[in-house]
Amino acid sequence: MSRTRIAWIVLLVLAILLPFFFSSYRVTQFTLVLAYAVAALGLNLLLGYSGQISLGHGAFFALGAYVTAILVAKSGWPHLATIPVAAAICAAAGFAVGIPALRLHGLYLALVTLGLAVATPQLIKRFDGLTGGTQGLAAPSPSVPGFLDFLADDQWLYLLNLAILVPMFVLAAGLVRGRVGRALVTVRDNPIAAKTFGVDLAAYKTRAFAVSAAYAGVAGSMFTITVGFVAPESFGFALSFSFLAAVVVGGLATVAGAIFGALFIEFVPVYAADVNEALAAVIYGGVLILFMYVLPTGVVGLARRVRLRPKQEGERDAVVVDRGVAGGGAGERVRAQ
Amino acid sequence: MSALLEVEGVHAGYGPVNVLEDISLEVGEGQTVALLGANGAGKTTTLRAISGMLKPRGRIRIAGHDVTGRATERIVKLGVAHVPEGRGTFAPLTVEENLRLGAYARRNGGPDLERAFTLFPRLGERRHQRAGTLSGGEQQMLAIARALMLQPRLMLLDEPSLGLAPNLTRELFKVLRQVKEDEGTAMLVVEQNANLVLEFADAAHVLETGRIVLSGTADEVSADESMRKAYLGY
Amino acid sequence: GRSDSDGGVGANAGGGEAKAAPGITDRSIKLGGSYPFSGPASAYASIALGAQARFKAENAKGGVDGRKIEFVTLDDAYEPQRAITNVRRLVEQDQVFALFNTLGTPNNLAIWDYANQKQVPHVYVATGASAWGADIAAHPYTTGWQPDYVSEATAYAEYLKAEKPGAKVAALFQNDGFGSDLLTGFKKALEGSDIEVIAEESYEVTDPTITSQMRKLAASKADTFLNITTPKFSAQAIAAIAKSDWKPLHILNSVGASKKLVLAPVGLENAEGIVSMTYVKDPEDPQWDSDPAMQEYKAGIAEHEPKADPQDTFTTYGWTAASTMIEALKAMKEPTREALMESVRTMDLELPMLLPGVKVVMNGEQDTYPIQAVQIMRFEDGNWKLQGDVIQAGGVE
Amino acid sequence: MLEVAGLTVRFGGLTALHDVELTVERGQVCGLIGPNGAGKTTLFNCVSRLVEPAQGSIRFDGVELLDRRPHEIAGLGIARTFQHLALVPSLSVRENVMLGAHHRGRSGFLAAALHHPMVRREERAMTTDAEDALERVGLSHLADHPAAGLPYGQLKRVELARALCETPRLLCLDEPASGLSHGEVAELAALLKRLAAELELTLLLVEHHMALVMQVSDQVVVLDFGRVIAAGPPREVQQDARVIEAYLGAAA
Amino acid sequence: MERFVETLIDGIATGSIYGALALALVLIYRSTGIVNFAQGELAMFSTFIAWGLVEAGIPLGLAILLTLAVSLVGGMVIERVLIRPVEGGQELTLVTVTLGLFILVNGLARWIWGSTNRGFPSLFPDGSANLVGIGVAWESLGLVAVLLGVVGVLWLVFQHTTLGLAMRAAAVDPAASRLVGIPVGRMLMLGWGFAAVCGALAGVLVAPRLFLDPNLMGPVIIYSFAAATLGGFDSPFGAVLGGWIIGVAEALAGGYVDFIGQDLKILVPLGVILAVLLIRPQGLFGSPEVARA
Ligand SMILES: Nc1ncnc2c1ncn2[C@@H]1O[C@H](COP(=O)(O)OP(=O)(O)OP(=O)(O)O)[C@@H](O)[C@H]1O
Ligand SMILES: Nc1ncnc2c1ncn2[C@@H]1O[C@H](COP(=O)(O)OP(=O)(O)OP(=O)(O)O)[C@@H](O)[C@H]1O
Ligand SMILES: [Mg+2]
Ligand SMILES: [Mg+2]
Repeated sequence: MSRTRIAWIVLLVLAILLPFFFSSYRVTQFTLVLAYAVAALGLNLLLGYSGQISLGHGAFFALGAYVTAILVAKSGWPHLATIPVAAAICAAAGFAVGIPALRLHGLYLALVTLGLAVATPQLIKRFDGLTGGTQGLAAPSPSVPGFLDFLADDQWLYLLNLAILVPMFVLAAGLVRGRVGRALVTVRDNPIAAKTFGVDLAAYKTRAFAVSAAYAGVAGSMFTITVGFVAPESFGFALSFSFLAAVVVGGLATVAGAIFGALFIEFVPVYAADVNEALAAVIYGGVLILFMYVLPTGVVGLARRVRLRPKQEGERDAVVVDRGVAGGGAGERVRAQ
Repeated sequence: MSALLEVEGVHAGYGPVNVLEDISLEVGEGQTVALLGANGAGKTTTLRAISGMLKPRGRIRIAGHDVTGRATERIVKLGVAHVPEGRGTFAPLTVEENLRLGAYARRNGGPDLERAFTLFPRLGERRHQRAGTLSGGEQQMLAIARALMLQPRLMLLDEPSLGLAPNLTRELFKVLRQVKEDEGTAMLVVEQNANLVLEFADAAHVLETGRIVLSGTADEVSADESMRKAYLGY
Repeated sequence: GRSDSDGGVGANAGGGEAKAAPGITDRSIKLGGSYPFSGPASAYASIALGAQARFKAENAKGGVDGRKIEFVTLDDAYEPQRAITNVRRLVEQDQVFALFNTLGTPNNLAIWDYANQKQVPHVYVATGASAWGADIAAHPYTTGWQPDYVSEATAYAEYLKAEKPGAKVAALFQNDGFGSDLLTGFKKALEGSDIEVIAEESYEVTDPTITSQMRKLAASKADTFLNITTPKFSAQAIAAIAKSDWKPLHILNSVGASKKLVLAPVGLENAEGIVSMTYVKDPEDPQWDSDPAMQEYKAGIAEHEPKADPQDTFTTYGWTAASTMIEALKAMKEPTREALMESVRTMDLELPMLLPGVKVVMNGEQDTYPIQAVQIMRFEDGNWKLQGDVIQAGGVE
Repeated sequence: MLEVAGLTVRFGGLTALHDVELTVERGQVCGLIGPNGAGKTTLFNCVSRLVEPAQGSIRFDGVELLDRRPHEIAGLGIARTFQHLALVPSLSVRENVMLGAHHRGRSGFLAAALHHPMVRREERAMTTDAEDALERVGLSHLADHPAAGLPYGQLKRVELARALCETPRLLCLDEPASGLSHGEVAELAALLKRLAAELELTLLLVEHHMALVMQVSDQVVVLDFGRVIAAGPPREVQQDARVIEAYLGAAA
Repeated sequence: MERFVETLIDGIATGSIYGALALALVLIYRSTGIVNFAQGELAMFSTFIAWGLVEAGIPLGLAILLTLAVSLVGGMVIERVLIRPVEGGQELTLVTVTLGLFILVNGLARWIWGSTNRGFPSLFPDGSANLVGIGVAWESLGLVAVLLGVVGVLWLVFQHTTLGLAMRAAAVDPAASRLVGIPVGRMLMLGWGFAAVCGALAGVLVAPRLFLDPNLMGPVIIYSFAAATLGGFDSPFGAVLGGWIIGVAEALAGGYVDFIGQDLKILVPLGVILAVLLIRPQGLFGSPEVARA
């Protein structure tokens, strides 16, 4: 068994044990972390691998959350059964967004998708017949099934979400390895050349969008399952920014990074408020900035560097010099890792 | 007494990887020195160390100033123009803008675009085209022309003939010779076309895996047996 | 599983044995609230400061029956899911005795099922939605505090019926629960009268300006303008009217009626004639300058929360709500959550910071809304002037 | 095998290719030379479908390439290298070469996500192919090195290996010898000849290194200002007055 | 008809607000190559400084000049202290730093000045000018005039001075810029400084209309992003024009199309942008990306 696989298994065991060692409130936070981790993972598949930036993932997250809430609250579906529906609807929506996205690059794409995030709360309010509008929609969390009645509510929700998260990570890990993963990275770093190797750029980009949106949708479902209540205020555009921060903090183009990123965006603001309520935002912002100084390539980026070679002076120069040496055949801005 | 460029016992590399081992060389005022060597020998790295793109250990002096570890832009201010390997032109900017930037650090006089266009008429035709859309050879011309805009005291040329057509390559060396004669510009040239460069250079050094293995006047180096086989082809 | 030390407290309490609930000892009472200290709604954070000052002032006087009140506040940035984690934390980790005055309609909707399931008092929530008294059977632990928006709307409707029969109203409202509660309440109260709403425009809190809405409303030529907005937009609307030729009777909802936050920034001269309502004493009204309650309030803020602005009506709001809480705690027969709910639900109280004639009245299942009396006021000569009598606006049946 | 007819490319007001005719026979090595900016790379870009010509046709084995989409070209058996390198810096040399085999894979997003056994099978096959290709260009020892940070000459060979890994029938090389020393060019010439023979490749070679072109080409086509000004066996072309004037220079 | 023209004027006035901040965004993009999410918050902070100076009794004009100077220095200091350490790394690391800065500056302003609304005096006289029978507020006219002035200056600087060229070069390719002797760090500092000045100007121009609180620019910046995107992220004139188009489109949609109404009118600029970008991916006046094999 490879070292990484052992690490993953240890991590999983720890994750399963976690709710038995923390207070219910903490466990609820961790449960939200699981949802955010899936969303960040989805965004990372898009951003880190295929190189398309989206500041609108909050919208897909909201879509997934509402699909679950509506099906549960209005049609009485079991929670888990709504997840594939949320994934499918979001994948379709992601695909639809992915098509115009083909024409857009970098910043332009980012800001158009930001528009999605901004419009989301308004759209929720507009369709209030379905969504409950500004009143929100209560979709009570699933209760502990009889055969697991030794679990407390929060523990059950946590484990349920963990059970959703694990396959999502396994799927993502498969996706980014091998042929598809390499093609995605090439689409990101050298799209023009990618075509000549037989990579169907349009197909890869739109599919990456669809997959990524589906992840965000599943994460939204997890959110509803955890919180039991959805309202437009939960899905402002700040959420999309949080996801972006989670991806960068965790490390671009990594799978494990999503977990660290999600931990960061859930816990740091809360701890910041504990330190000083009035200065919470100042502390949070400051920590985020500091974090970028210390780990500019994210948590996993650091781990990789440590494993590959010790960091030394002069590395920054190497990064700069790399440009134009091996990159840029297509005139794209490329920065090597 | 002191040469324009003095490199003494320089070590340099990328991160933990050391590439150059104890390199020492000199380029006198108005002198032309060729740097030869196989693929990956460290020629590019040497030039990068001199122009401050890498932080070297050892000592590098330019016109009497110790520039070891100095920032590139400050080294350029001393009149050092580096034509980097590959491109290095500003892709979204036009040919003309690229050339004007070449004169950014020049102390006397404004940019003299017409001279560049006389040296490379093709660039004149492409004046308002964006550099990124030029053909490979045209970009190479632009890189060289841009370096000349500085009216440098010392030019570091990394494979200047790369991608140039044969007639242009010859033309290029004519131009360089003329610049050297008219303006007394010193040059350190990395070049695979050893025949041409040795004809043109005063002295030469041969690098192998980061060390200088052979130094001498151009004639001495041309006469070396192993040298002839590997680089000159006769 | 882990045994929830706090779960099921309500179940084995009651029954006369004075088993203390979590968060309350002989020396202390712990309360918790979740507020938007950051984010777009952070102007409301002064409510928390006002309440905090009131509790500290009470503690300085020895506390409630010797119990010092500790009020734990957490930031939710006005996001429901953070309100949920906050409340879980307050209940389970900080072990508060009761949740007091948590702010925001969606946030309270997000937590009220949890609070009631855990049987934690969830009282005097800082929102005027009418939901808080409408469903006492399913949510016996939740109560509102301020006059709900429907009651407020009713008061304006009554005022118009009396003062301006046949009025044609143009309404600007915030597109959320607050705005729609007020507007629908208003229209409902007008039913059968000859007053009509002839134009309505909504805006989003995320809109930068309301210029085009105001332009459309002005074009309606209505003679009355009902301004259902939060402070920033209230100010923009007043400014827009001041610059236009449209001079309707301006009814401004109480959220936006702060002299300090809204009227002064626009220029008091532009606020002449605006009508609004209130139920607390206005800290800027000179008529209360020598009122002992007002003096105590100002001194209390200055001493205990100097960062808070006593002129800020939100501060007054928090202070007064906290006073209500203190009275409820005092009236508690035993230190249990049930006893608190009982004292909250049977209350008939005059508070010195409320306008004379405005009382906090709750009566089991008959009356589930604490404050429903309000008084119309009009802005004249640089100050709010109370008009007529206190209106009992039992808006919601 | 490759027939280019009436090919015209315009960039704004500039005509980069002008009614170009060119035929490459199966198994032939065709040198394509011409001064800088003559349109050589542009011709390659037309073949790869990266540039849309204004008119003309390009037939490969009877298939009209201009009817195909860019990503289908590799599958038809055409591979190319780039004048300015098009490697992915964050991938290792081996992975870069495996990109060449991409078009042979069938597994898509779903199979990859589900860890379908087919994925592993394909992956193994691609690894073998890539290692073969690296072996051929003599870079096996660098397989695990990241592409970033290799010297220029070696990167060019990685490009070549990747193109080989596409198992092409037509290989288009854009200045493979640039940046190589004299001895290395000789090695390259030998390598190209060997590859052409062993893999039954048809080669289209853009190069400014005349010795190489003369040594390996069966036919040489000369472009100038987007027009074909000469075509024929190397010796003849070398003597052509217009070629000497436009390209080789008087002192050739 | 008159109402139509009035709606149009409303749109332009509102659009000028978007355009003002969009200018700052464009400026920083042009001179550093990134998008600065904190731009709006920095502008808000500057406006508070101006407010503080006015409160302290300094005449408005002088207060604004002082604020612009402070902003210039402040922007440069921020670049030097906060941005420089991650310069040269992944672009997204930098973008994330600006996100952190956004949160930090907003929190800081809240902490110092609280969340209350404040009035801000206008540079322009009250009342309106009569333009062909329609009253246009002096304030709107002034805003438009100042904007056009700033655009003119920026255009001159970027197109016709070596400094402007060097700033663009530094944004495009820092390594190559050093090789021609451009002190990249100093250019980036200047870029941040100029952008902060532009932002401060936007702040003091719009605060009289929007009222000043720490949330002053939160809603505006979204529309400013839209304006800059529409106009082309490297064109100052495009940013202003983009602002106008969006302001007008929004006003017309909110005013005339009933299905859309006020609550969904945010979709209108989005639709306009998407439509434009699908035809011109670089925006109306942006320069296309350079990509060739
Ligand atoms: N950016 C980089 N990061 C890491 N290592 C590098 C980098 N650039 C070059 N190297 C290493 O430094 C060594 C010398 O490379 P350099 O580019 O100086 O050689 P060169 O003599 O110029 O070769 P060529 O003729 O191919 O240009 C090589 O072994 C290469 O692997
Ligand atoms: N996208 C483009 N936009 C404008 N002009 C272009 C574009 N691409 C190529 N050109 C022009 O077309 C001409 C042909 O370019 P091409 O790259 O084909 O030349 P080449 O023959 O490969 O030259 P070299 O030997 O220098 O590589 C050049 O003059 C170039 O400037
Ligand atoms: Mg080199
Ligand atoms: Mg070419």
